[in-house]
Amino acid sequence: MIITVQIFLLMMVLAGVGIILFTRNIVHAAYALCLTLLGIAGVYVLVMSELLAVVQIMLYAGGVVILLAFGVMMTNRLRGEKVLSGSNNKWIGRIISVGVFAGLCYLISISPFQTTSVEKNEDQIAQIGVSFLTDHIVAFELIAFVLLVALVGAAYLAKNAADE
Amino acid sequence: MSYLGNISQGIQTTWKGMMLSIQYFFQARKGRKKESVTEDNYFEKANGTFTVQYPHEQIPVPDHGRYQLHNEIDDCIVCDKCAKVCPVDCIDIEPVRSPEVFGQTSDGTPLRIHAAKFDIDMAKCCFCGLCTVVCPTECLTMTKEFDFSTNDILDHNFSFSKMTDQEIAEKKQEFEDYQADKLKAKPELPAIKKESDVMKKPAAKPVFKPRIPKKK
Amino acid sequence: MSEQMLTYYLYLAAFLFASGTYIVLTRRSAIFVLIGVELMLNGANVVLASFSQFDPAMNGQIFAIFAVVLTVCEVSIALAILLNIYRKSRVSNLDELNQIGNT
Amino acid sequence: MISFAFYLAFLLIFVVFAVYAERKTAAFIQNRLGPMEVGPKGILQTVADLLKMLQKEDIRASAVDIIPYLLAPFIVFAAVFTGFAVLPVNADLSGSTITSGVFFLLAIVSLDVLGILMAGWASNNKYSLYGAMRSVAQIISYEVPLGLSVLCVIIISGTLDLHQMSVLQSGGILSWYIISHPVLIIPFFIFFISGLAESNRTPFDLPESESELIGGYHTEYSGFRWGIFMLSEYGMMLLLSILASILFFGGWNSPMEKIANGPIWSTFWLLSKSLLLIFVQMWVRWTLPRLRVDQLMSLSWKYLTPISIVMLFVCALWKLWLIG
Repeated sequence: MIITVQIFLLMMVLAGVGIILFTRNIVHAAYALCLTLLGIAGVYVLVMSELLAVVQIMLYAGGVVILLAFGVMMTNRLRGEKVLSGSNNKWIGRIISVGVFAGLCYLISISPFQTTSVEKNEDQIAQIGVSFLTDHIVAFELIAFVLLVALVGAAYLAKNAADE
Repeated sequence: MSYLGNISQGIQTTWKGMMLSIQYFFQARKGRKKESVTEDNYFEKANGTFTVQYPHEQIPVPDHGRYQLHNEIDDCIVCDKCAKVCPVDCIDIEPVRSPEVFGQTSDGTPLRIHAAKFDIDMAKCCFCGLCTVVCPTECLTMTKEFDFSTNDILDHNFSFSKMTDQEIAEKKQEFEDYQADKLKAKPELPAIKKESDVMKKPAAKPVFKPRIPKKK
Repeated sequence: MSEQMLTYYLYLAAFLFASGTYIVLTRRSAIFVLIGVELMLNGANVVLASFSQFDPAMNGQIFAIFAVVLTVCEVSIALAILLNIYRKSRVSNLDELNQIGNT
Repeated sequence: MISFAFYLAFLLIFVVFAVYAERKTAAFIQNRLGPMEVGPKGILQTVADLLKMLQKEDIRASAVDIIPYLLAPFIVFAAVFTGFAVLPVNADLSGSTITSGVFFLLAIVSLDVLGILMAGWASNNKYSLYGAMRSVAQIISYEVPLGLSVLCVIIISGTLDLHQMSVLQSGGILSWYIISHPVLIIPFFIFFISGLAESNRTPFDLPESESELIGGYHTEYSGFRWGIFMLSEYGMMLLLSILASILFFGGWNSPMEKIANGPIWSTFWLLSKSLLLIFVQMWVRWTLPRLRVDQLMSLSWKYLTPISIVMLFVCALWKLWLIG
């Protein structure tokens, strides 16, 4: 049962990444990114990070939709312009990325990971909530502040753009 | 307007609108009565559903409604007045004269002309009712019948003549024979001078050329 | 969960990271570059989450949640800046952005 | 799995009769009779429409972006229908048992805007694209007050699981949250208004406003694919109504404490509560006129969001001092 789910999620992620790698169409790439992110959310569920999976769906779906909307706006589909975009430095990029992948795989394969079995935590969300407000309170408050600043900043930047 | 004032106004107006529409929703239990336009309260029935399920039920039509034309062909003296007055020429009459009076209409007018063809094309009719006004025997009337839609536009041409082709030919022949008899009986009248000889040549055209002032 | 399974997830994370690198390095459009950055961050998050399952305090998952929230902030700000640039100079490809000022 | 099958069958039957109910409600509010011809009192009119729709040709304009165009209706429907996975049906059928129930629901339902944007963009039609862009702006804006008003209930109940939330409200009408915790009345109205906006219903139907955008994002769709969009819209209505009745009106609990409590009765109570809310949605639709775009945004950001933040604070205080 679980192997089916794993293969399905792997196919989702690979298909998404494959489309992003090979398409020239920005909007298609954004849809493929969404597919990839949903697949990764499934992976999070498989590694017992349910809350992270839901956060991933909620925030990234919203984020990707905004990305799409901006992509459409910036490429001016309404005026009939193309939404295609090219690439350059292809060979250097290929060499570097394949090198990165090979290096990471090598490191993973030689690393001696020790896994311990932890019993499944039933009330994971409550525990995360408690640790947000105890162990990670500084990070939590900082994130809240950064979110506020980002909101105000994005609104301000977009307002300036609209005045133009 | 203040912020809280906006909110309270929004709530109040929404509430008012919602209450108004739910009243109509419950009033829909009552249906409209099938009353004629002549009833006194005809225009005061905004409450309850207003729909008339037309083919199944109808509002009564007043007796003097101006809808489909009907010709009572037995009373028609084929005077052609209706065809002449019709503004859209929707009446097509082909008369066949008869040698003698062959009947009487219901109001006592003698019948002298057969109607070989009395077609009213309701597709052209503009429902003005002038033909019914001029009809001397009041045989041409407008009826209450308003639903005469058809699949073929030619079906809108109503034919009122009852005569068959054979009868028409017979009557025509009869009248021609009568004319021939008449001609034989009377000596031929002297021919009238032809009109073209009488007519003068038209006067010369006025020679006038409007002058166009030159532009400076 | 065995070590074998864990390494599979890590390979997946490595693949995501490498593809993100390729997209960031080669694509000309700014939006594509943002997509690549997202892929790289997701690779990192997969690593964090897959290690977090062996941690009773779930620090990895909490860190990944913070990372996701920060990424969304980053994307929104980046897109607002890109929109500003595009409105000003009609350029959405990064290699054409070679001027400072209003031209 | 059983709740999934139940909701799929129920959704399909519901849509057939909801369209009929919508038309009849509209007709009665407007002093008309509505559909009367097919079947007794026109009750089979939707069935006839459905049959007509299934036989229609699947028209694809030549300039569409074909793969997103074909996929979009199914993405919208999948996003909406996945939300049903976590809804409980009655005390024994609890739906999918994930601990982050209502959070998951809100997250997955917000994906339907992706399908709408896909449809609007792929149609290659400026009306569709305008509709889709409006839809994105609207749904993202109204998710904020929606989420905050749900958060008020979560603070009071202390759980994200919808089944658990229903269990907590058992015991007669007095223990329903909206009555036992009157502080939730304002969050309920905020939830309802935002829910209307989320499901693109009048007065927030700018994405598909017929009179301006000739149908918005589904202008270019016909036949079965268009039907899927309609199905998703009604599915969204049903989803939000069931969610509202679980969050605020006790879910599958009977109004009387001891009477009518069996599994069938529970299902009946849940569905009748949500169908009543759906009637209110239809009633609103045929009463209020459509908002302007700027009014839509100011309603969300200037009114609903601040009020829901204040209510969140009030609910937290209520929880601290009165419940403890």
